[in-house]
Amino acid sequence: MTGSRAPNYVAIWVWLVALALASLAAGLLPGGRTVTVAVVFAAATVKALLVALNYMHLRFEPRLVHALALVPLLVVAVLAVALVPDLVLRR
Amino acid sequence: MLNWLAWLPENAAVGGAEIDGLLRLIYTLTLAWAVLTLGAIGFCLVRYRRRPGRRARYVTGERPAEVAWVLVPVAVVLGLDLWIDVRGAPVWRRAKLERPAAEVVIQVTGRQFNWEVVYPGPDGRFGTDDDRRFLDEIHVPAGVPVRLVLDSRDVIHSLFLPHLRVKQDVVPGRTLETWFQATRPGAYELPCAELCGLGHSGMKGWLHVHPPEEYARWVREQWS
Amino acid sequence: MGQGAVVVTTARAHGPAQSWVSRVFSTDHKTIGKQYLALGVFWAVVGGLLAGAMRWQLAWPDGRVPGLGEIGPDTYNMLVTMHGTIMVFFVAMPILLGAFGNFLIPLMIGARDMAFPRLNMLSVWTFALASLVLLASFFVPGGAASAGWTAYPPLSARPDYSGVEWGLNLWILALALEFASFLMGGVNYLTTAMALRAPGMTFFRLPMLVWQQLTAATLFLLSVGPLIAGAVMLLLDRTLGTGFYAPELGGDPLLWQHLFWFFGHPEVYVIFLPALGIVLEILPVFSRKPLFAYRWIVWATVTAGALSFVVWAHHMFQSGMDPRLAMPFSVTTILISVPFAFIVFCMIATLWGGALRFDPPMLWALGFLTMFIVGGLTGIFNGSAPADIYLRNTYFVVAHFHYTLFSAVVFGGFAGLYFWFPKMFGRLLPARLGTLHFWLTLVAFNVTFFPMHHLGLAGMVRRIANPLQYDLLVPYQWVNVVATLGALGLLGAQVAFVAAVVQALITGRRAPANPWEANTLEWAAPSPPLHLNWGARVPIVHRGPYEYSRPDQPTDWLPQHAAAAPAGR
Amino acid sequence: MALASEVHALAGEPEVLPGLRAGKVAVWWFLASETMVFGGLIASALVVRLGGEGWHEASAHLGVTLAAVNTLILLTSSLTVVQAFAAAARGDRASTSLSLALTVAGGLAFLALKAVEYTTEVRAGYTPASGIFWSFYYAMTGLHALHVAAGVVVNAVLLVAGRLRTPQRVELAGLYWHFVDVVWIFLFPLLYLS
Repeated sequence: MTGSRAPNYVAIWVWLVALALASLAAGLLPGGRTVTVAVVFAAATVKALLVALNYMHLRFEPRLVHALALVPLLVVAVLAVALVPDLVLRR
Repeated sequence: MLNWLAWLPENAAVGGAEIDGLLRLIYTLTLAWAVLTLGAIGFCLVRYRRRPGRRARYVTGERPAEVAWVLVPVAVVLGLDLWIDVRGAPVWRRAKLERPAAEVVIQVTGRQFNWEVVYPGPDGRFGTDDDRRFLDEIHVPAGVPVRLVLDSRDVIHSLFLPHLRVKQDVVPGRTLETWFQATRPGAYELPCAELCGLGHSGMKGWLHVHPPEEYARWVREQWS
Repeated sequence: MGQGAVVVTTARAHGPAQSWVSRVFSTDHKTIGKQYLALGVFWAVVGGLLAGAMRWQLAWPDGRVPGLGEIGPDTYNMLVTMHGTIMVFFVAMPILLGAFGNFLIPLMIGARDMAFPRLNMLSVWTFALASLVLLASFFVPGGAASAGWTAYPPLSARPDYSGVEWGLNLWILALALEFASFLMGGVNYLTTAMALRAPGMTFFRLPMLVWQQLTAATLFLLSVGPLIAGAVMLLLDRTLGTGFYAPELGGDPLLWQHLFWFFGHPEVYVIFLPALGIVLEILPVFSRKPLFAYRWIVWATVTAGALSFVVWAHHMFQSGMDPRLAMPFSVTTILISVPFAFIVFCMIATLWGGALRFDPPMLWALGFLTMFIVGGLTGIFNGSAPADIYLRNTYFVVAHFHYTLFSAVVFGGFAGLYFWFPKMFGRLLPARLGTLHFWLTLVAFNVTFFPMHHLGLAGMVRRIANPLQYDLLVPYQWVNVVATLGALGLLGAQVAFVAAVVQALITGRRAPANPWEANTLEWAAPSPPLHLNWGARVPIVHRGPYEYSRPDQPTDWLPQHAAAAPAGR
Repeated sequence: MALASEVHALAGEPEVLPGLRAGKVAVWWFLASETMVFGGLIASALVVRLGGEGWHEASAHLGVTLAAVNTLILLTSSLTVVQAFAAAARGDRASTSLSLALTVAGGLAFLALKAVEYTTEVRAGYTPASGIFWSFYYAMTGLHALHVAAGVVVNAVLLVAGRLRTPQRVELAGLYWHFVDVVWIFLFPLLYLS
């Protein structure tokens, strides 16, 4: 591991479990489904970032690895947006 | 051999002239570019053949002055291409985005290997008992916009009217539309333009364009 | 940068005295390249014969196709589907990416082998397995796939619609294996080109072919995923009755078209760029002149690669897609023609002021250049949405993609074969036979495909087995006959190539290390290169690959590894 | 000139950049292609869901508890696999084996719960052909389960690998395992919680 200050894995784990439980409880929040969906996917994104940056050591990797991790997500986003007119709006 | 546009079936629709004009514009530009580039290559092949004692020029093309020789024609290519799109946008809008008010509306449904044609009948509504059904034949009056409501029962087919420059895929689960306004009476072939299985080859119908009075007589006959 | 004396563990390294096992199951990138070449050539013969049968049927619809007898429309659909699938996935990819990429990248960057030799071997054997599965799909009950190489659902999503059950299931499996194989190859190209370059081989001293292969591998990596997802969904629709593409179950047939063409368009660049790389390597050697604007071409290639992800819907203008999407995709399609126009003009600028020699590799490279210009220009017709209203799914489109893809695979591929045959097999190909092969192929190619523009404009629709069923095509049946004669001539012309290879391997003169006096590193190795390429020490690189006709040099070439000259860039 | 020795000692794995081993680039390249596959599948599911209806109602028939337990299992096995790597980096073979064993156990538990879940759903009459939600549910969780199974095999091989088990290989197996966890992090809310 290049970085000497390895992340505290157990602390990260605690956060992950907390966020998972929070997502489960999101259903009880007032404000109906849109709030629940927002909270649930926000929690998922944070969990994914925690795993990627700390457990997958992305924080310590050079830009090439960041590109290999990030570019596919952008390309998928392009595809998803372009699918909207036909699949979602269904003219 | 080189006059490509002469091979197009004679246009018989109002929108067709615009599409032919666009094809002619693109044809002229691309032919010019072909002559220029192939000519330049031909010139180089003759002029710069290897001759003993004469060395090639050491030109790397890294200096801006050298690259300009290439960037200028590229800019021209970009400009002409964008011009084609500028000329093409209204043609596309009229053909695919605008829906002219048409008093003749016909339902055409593709199925494995025929075109089912349904006329609404005098009450103007589909699904009523005065509808009339035909197979592989559409009758329309000349000089009047006609709207086709397109659907498919099984796989993707594609309604293609070469003489009227009309093509629109029909997709099961999606009600799509297209329109045309025929100018010349006659019988025009209607091939299916999307691979739809065993019977794709030979899956075709006929569009019969009648002069208005002859169409009126046909309507009376069908619904008398 | 790569360490000078890095040597690579090869599980079963083979030297002079080697059993056939270690030769077949070799992890040597040169052997793997030749294995890809052999598989690609096998499939080229099969694909070519299928095309011959199609053309025979189109010219004489009521006649008997030699070898197949009377063929019905279902058989014809199978021929169309398998011809397209084989030529794109089992001829173009293995030869242009697998053979040339594997053989040349390590040699051109001064490495001893790929970064992952075992993974490289796994990739060629996965491709061999894919070939077996595709071959098997011809002999299963119901015959091979017949829903087009694009396999649009619902036709492909329900066995009863196309009448083919196991043939199409195996077709999907074969493609999945082929994708896996080229993903494994792609990672090898990238890591090798970054990690194992010889000392002094900076990125901007890499030969252009390496840049093109890397871009192609990256395009493939980023574009194939969604189609794999689509293929999983299609296989589930066909076998478990799921409803991804079945409107009555809530699915949507257009979803497949988007996923397919999102992959499909980058895919045609994955095929085209390696061929372009070959020709960009050959033009400077036979013009004895530097490649014009090397760095600009690198950036143009990368730009075209990026743009290739936002043009796919020009395949779907009339497919029922939202018509408001058509104009943006028309514009992006126009934009992507700009970097390729730039590269074409740079190729012409390379010829200008050169000292041109017309050996077979140069002839094929010029064939590629001229035929691609025609193909690229007809692309402008199809890129304009309103023009596509008429041209979609007509033979005009068939003519277009043969002038682009066929010119890439055949003219680019033969240019590479004639150029590197001495290096690969240690023998010189006879120049006269090579030249004859070129002119026969060029003429037959144009006789076959140029008239298809006219057939398309006349309204001939794609994938029909019998043009005489259409009254508007009956007067043009003679054009179909001409195209068929051209196609038969095209098949016949390849006999000249077989003769050239046989003569070279049996009686041909042994090839020197550098028969063409070229600068790139692979010509510094013996022909054919020894195992691990470079003997004791890896070459040291002092300059770029295209230092031809430098005024301050006695000879008109200056190899990258030659030390004597004043330090170039 | 024939080379003297046939097998050449590997003078260290080639490095793509200073400190960046080619093996790690290869795994990230593989994860990029997997991101495209799952990305394509999830993007398709999202747009079809937004364009259709009945998705939320159909998802109500899923058992959230089992899936929630599975989420915790995968999160925990992400922890154990990164601890395995830390132990391997320290050269502590014993705790590396222990952590790897826990990871394999976590993977197997996930698959077991998934099998239970599938059987209850199928017995309740919900098969892949029961509608568009179920088609995507079985496709996405099925493909994910296959990847979990593959990960279990990889981790198990490393567990028993002996001297083949280097810190680098443990890290690379961990990268793949974390990716499988991240995919589930998004599948769980998409299918069960919204």
